[in-house]
Amino acid sequence: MFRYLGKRILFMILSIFLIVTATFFIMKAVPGGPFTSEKNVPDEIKAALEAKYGLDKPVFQQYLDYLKGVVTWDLGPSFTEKSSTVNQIINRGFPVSAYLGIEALIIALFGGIILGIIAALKHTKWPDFTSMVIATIGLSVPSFILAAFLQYFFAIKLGWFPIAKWESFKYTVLPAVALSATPLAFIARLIRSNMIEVLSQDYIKTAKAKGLSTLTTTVKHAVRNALLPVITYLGPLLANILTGAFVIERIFGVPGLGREFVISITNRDYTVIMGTTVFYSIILVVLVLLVDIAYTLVDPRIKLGGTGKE
Amino acid sequence: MEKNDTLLEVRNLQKFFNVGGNTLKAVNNISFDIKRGETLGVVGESGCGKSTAGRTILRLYEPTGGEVLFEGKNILELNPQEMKAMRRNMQMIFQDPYASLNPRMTVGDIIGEALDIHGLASGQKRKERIQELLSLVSLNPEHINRFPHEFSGGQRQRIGIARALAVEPKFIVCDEPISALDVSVQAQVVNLLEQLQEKMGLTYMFIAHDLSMVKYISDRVAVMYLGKIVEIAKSEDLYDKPLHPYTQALLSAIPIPDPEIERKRERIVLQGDVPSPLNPPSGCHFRTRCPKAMPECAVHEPVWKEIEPGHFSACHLYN
Amino acid sequence: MQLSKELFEPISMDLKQAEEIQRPSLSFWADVWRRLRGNKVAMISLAFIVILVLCAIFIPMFSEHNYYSTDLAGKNKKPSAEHWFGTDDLGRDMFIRIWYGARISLEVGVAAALVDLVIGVIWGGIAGFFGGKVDEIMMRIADILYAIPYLLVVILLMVIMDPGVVTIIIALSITGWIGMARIVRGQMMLLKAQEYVLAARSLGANNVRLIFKHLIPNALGPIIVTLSLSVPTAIFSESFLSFIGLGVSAPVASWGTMSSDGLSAMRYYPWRLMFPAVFISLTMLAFNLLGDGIRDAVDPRLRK
Amino acid sequence: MDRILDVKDLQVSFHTYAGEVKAVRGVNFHVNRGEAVAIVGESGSGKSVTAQSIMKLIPMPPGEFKSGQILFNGEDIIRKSKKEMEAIRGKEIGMIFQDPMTSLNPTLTIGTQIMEGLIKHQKMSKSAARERAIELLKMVGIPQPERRVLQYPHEFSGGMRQRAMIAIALACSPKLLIADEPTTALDVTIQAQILDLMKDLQKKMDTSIILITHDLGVVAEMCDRVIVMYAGKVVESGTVDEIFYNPQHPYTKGLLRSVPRLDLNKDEPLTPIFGTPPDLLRPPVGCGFTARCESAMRVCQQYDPELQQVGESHQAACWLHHQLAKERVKS
Amino acid sequence: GCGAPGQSSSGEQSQGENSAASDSGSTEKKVLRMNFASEPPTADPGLAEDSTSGAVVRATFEGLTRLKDNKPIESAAEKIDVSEDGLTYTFHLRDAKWSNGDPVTAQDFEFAWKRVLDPKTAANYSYQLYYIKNGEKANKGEVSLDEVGVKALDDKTLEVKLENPTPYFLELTAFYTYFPVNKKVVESNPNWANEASTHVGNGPFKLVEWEHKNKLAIEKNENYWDKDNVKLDRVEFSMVNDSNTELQMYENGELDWAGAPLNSLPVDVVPALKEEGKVITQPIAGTYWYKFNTEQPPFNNVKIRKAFAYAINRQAIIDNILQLNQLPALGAVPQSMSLNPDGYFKDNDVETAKKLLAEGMQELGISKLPEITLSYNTDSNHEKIAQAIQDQWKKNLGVDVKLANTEWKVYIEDLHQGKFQIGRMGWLGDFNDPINFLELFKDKYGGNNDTRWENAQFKELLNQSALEKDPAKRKEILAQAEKIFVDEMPVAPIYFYTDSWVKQDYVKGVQVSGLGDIDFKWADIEK
Ligand SMILES: Nc1ncnc2c1ncn2[C@@H]1O[C@H](COP(=O)(O)OP(=O)(O)OP(=O)(O)O)[C@@H](O)[C@H]1O
Ligand SMILES: Nc1ncnc2c1ncn2[C@@H]1O[C@H](COP(=O)(O)OP(=O)(O)OP(=O)(O)O)[C@@H](O)[C@H]1O
Ligand SMILES: [Mg+2]
Ligand SMILES: [Mg+2]
Repeated sequence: MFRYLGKRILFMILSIFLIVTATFFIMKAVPGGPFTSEKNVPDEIKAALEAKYGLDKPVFQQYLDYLKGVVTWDLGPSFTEKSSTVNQIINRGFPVSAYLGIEALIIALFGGIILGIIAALKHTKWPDFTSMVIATIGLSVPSFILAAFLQYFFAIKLGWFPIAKWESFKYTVLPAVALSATPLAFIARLIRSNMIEVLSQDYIKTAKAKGLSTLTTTVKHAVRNALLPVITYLGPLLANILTGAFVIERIFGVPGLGREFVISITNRDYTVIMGTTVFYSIILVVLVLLVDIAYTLVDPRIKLGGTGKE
Repeated sequence: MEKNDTLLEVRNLQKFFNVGGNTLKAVNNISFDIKRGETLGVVGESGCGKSTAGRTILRLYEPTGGEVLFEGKNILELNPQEMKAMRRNMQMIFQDPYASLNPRMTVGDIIGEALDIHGLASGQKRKERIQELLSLVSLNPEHINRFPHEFSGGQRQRIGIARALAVEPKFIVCDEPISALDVSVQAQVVNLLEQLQEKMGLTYMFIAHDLSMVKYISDRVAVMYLGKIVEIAKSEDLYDKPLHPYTQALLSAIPIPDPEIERKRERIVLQGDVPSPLNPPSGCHFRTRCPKAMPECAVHEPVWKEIEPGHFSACHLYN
Repeated sequence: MQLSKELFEPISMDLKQAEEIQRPSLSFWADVWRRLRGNKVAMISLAFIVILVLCAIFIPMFSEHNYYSTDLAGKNKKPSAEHWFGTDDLGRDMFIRIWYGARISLEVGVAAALVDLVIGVIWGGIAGFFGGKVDEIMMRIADILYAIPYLLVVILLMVIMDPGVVTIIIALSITGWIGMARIVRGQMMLLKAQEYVLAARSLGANNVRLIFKHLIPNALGPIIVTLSLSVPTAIFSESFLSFIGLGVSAPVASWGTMSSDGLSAMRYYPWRLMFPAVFISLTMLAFNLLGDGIRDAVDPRLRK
Repeated sequence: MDRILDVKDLQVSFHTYAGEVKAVRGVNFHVNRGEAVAIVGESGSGKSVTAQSIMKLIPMPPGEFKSGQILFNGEDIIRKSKKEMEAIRGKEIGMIFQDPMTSLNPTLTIGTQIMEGLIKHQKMSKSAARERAIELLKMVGIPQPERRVLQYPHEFSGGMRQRAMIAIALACSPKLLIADEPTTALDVTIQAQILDLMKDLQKKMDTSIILITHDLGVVAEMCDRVIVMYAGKVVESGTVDEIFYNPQHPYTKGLLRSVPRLDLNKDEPLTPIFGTPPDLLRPPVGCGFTARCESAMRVCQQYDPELQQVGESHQAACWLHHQLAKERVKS
Repeated sequence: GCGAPGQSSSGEQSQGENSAASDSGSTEKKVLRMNFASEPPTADPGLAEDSTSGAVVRATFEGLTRLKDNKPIESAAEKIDVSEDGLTYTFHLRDAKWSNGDPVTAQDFEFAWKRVLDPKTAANYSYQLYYIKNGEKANKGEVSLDEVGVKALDDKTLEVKLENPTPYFLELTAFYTYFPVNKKVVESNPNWANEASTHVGNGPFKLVEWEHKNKLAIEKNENYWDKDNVKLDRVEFSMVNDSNTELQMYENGELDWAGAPLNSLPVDVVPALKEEGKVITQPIAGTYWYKFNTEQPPFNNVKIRKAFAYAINRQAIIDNILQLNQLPALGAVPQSMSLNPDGYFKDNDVETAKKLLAEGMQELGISKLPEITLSYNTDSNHEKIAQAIQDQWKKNLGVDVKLANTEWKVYIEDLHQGKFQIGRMGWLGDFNDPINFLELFKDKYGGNNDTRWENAQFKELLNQSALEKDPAKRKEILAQAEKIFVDEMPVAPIYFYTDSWVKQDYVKGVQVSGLGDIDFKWADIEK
């Protein structure tokens, strides 16, 4: 168990290292730098700026410096936002994204599970069809269109929620709903197919043969087992959803990390690009590990490392 | 038929698997010979390593140790080219008539694949040969373009046999070829195998856990338990006078389709389950379930020896 | 019941007849097609897709309008007999632009799916087939690729390559195949332990033969399902790339570009958003539902 | 004798994409109190469908009861409501399935799975149910039951799981136990243990058993009476002795001849039944066995024979028992 | 977690109660609600280089002068003396205080300017101070900072020496790079400008709340010398990037202002807004143009360049695409500082264009134009204009032009490296003088030229203008230069920018300068 964890963590570190390395060099290969701007500044100023941020050093040296920064978790200053360091940007943006993400995740899980179960229990009947159409629409409508519609109907027409900004709970509802649409649809479909599969398993027959009611059978025996595969899906989903969704954050003016990530790339804000990438990959690998651990807690059949599971 | 010259010799064959960092000794030091034209039955409980042994002998698994001599040549030392040629000599028939035929290939392609791989026939000749093989296993040659799922279990098993026969092998490992079939059709396959053996002088290693069928078809029978062979004997000898307590228990456990006999029968019901092969008991692996276990059994591994002529066993009772 | 004596004459047993297969011969795919045909939703989706493709091919050929001619005075016109879907902000006919957009979106969708298919299947196939270290390394590479900021890679790509559909397709293929690779890998792991693979091996089949004759054909079901879902994913991603400004170059417009253009006009010229958005959504819906249908049709558990 | 179960003209169909599969086409049999009845027959002959019909566990759709009655203690199960069925399942009738690996829920402890029925039917408290679960595990011969109730199915071996399944099925002391191939997936030595256990429990608890199996050896060991099914119909039924020593239907005869006996000589070939059973999507007009039958007659192709008394408790459905056939054989 | 909205870490903000009060008692408090499209990158005037930071800095600092109705008026300076040769300015400061109570001194100005010029500061906009003697040299590290021509003669007197007589210097002193910073504060805390709590300014407002990425608020500065003229109590800025969302918030009454200069109005809604008579439009000093790569055929030929420029129907584009009363650009210098209000050529002069094209092609000795690509950076407006012009060129000249869009930074690099044929660019004036526009094209390899066009006469005229003290004569010289420029047509001007916005009727007095700078000093809410 500990050996397994140790190995996993070693792998995680290696992965993060490779991600950081690849990102760093791709970033350097992309034309335009943080100080490229419409109004071309004189070369001397540019040189001074580069010297200030250490960009005059050889690329490899910069890379080493950066790695050092990552290890000490000092990700450097932002190039475009002179008032912030990358650490501050992450510290500010992540809680917002995470708050929104968790809210969206809750909506997605509840909605998805309920839709999926209804669909599976009424397999091939109209409730199945209806839930799947709802779910598929969730997958079919691009999120920016969905967001615009939500704003239009719930904020402008009905006035139930504010259009944008990030102040109190009611400001979070629309973006969370918009953000949850895709995972909700995905979870609903996943649950449906798992449920259908689980419902055809022998142990469901066993449960029925014991005289358990349909409700008990569904809740206690079927849903539980149908949920297991959803957990595997949760790792990357959580990582994506927690680190923010650019389009949604932009449309709803949410000061989250997703916006940061995209804007930093268009600004070539090197330190922010690297910082957010490192942060994202850490979240990703850690969550994937946590999900694996959670899986072993929920599914008694699986032991950590016992089967050499990847 | 000459049954005295040895076709296949297995010496100290080992196959270990690595399971999550632990070593699983699926086949642990087994040795035996098979003579030309003979059928060696292999019985034992699920997981005791029968299939692994068969597959390792055919070098479908790379063995961990030991040697397999086919007509005196150690096949474990062959290079890929030689091995490919060697495969024409030795074939396998599988347990599951559903899983062993590629569902996306026609019967013709399944059987013809052997011809293609070894370049044995092509074009019209290929088709004729396939149809000949189909007839040989009493299938309708017109079914050459059908898909496996259109056949019943027994028919599929015959397709599997035709595939094995396509390369004209001398030796066939039959890995539980009838376990998955209905009783009523098992006899079809067994009869077919017998006929083919007669006609073509085939040598079989016949793996099964149905002891009555093994007895019926085999000349000699090997009994395996947890990766080891515990007893080998001529099949009548083994059934008449089993030496190893495990063999005795196994034989007594077979339900006999005769109510009279069943009513009178005394049986040895073994206690407990087969231990995990990952962590087998010390000494004699069987001692944990053995009704005749002695203190010594926990300490030493019993030695393999010929207790009666042609009747080998590994048990401390015969020391 | 009156039974005559003659009825009780023995008849000779014809072994061949007993062995005869009564059902008509159906290959796996014919069988799948038959089941799919029984699925109304999937068939409607398929019909929709076919009609869409035909329209995308033929309508632009025979239309009096074209997708690039601007008519600034006639901009933002409501749908009418002249312009069925109205006009856009440069006075171009939306109807014809939708069908040109369909070409782009479908091209992107199908081509990206095909590239995904090739890379994903080969990558996943090799990883799954060989397993062990090879698998470990290949899947780690996929994971890492997944975590590298996509946008950065896309920008780099746009620099290296000329803008256009091809670039978008390549951009989409950078990470799009990972899902496919995972699926194929899983399938390979499952299938390579199948006895028919072992059987082929015992006949002396080499790895190439095993992979391409035995494993991949048997993984085709899940592959096709994944494929039918990666078409909408590609269309979707293309619209995202367009939204953040990396789409095809004007005046060609994909549905994604058109709907993000129309977004700000939603309240005043709703048709400019509605048509492309509805087409994107319906197409995605159709591919998704078709994918579901195929999934049901190839699922062996439902086959019996 | 007192009949606990009486199945009359049961017909069950499945509606599939390819058409209607007539899985059970008019099955008649009964089970007496305290008796062990075997149902044997080829794969696909409708054994499991019959068994699951008794529990009303056939999924509907695609399944459908076409006609017939299943009288359990004189009451027709087919007419029972969902609620009434829930009260019967597990309490009056217990069931064991073939594959012990898949018929236990992998995410619940063995204890919980045994307790569920007890809590539902006997209105036991949780702790009482746990006590009883431990007792049951002990009864089916699982060592250290206190520890085992807390374990999950994957921590059990196949034989132990099947024992646990038996414990679940017998938890509420049902009057009838349906065992659908309870030992097929097990090794011979484990099979012997389980059969021993079942015989033992049957005596102790005085349950009636319906044992479904392929294995004629198991039948000979366990059962009082045998019902032979073929292509969705009962073709012969009788006591074990009648069936084994005096089979009346060609199918039964073939079945018995195709299994090797330990005393059989290697030189005598086995006698298989050739051919395959009919496709139940297109059930044959006459007797389903005609195409594979050595003594087939013209009538067999046109009319389906009905079950007919051929001995005291012995019935067979074969035209050979028709007066005219007998006359022909004589002459 | 702390990400929960509403739980902003406002503990450090002393004005927390104030803002709460302003929500409830809005009858007394005058609060203006604005939106920034994005987080202001900085609140430090020396480092500011964009309009968002500019808005914050202009509200929280006070330069020597401040623009009112586009004229510089004395602000921190009470009196300004200019020497005869126009090279020495002496500023007499009025008694004023920083928001923390410190007096504003001439040393603060000297410190601030030298800080900007210090290469170690690496201020992007340091070139704004190159008009000061030795400013450029000091910034490039060629001379020491002590030699820069700015000096505090005493606490209240600042003497500035210039390189050249610069007629627009007073205007420059209203620009934020020339703003003072509190020397003590800056020296004691290098991060002083990052948070509201440590930010110190001398402007009409002080920074009271800065929840990064989410909102920023300024409140009236009680220490401001002219506080009686400051009517607003508070300005709140949200940070919603999406201009559609912004407008919707405005329409929902959540904002008092939407559109320029802090963001833009979504074009599609403009007609409707205009119909309601709500849109306010004001020209600003900026030109939108297409640059030709004059080193590559066919645009190495003047006639072909002209042909392309003449064949554009600017008015149609303005009326139908831009829709915000922009002016067709028929010269390089925007209207607000125009040298020739009538322009140098005719809009949509198709006939001439055709003729010129034919002639040009003949001169080049070609019968068919090579493939031509029009590049622009990815943006829906640029794209629309490009498509319209593409179609116009096709219809008017029969030329097929390919469009290519690229991501912004890549685009700039390409343009600066001459990897283009026709490329879109815009120039927004830094200060209100034509030289700012003409200077761009002075040197072939000048940082912002891109066209690789150079003209000796043009260059000479610009040099002359720098030495010319008489404004009228200088204007004359510059007009000559512009004429040469337009004759040579290295760029095809398209239109002059305007700023357009909508605001609630009760918002009064917000100044938007000719450069598009927003100033809240005189703003008021009259409900
Ligand atoms: N590829 C493999 N990797 C790891 N372990 C394996 C592998 N193949 C077989 N084993 C293990 O080796 C042991 C012997 O397996 P094998 O299949 O040879 O048994 P068997 O006697 O054929 O059983 P059965 O009667 O069930 O077919 C088992 O414990 C099995 O789990
Ligand atoms: N859910 C179902 N849908 C469609 N057909 C079914 C279904 N369940 C059973 N059948 C069909 O009913 C027939 C009888 O099946 P049943 O399971 O009763 O056979 P069996 O005698 O138990 O066979 P086995 O020995 O293989 O278990 C078969 O042809 C089978 O295909
Ligand atoms: Mg095996
Ligand atoms: Mg069954």
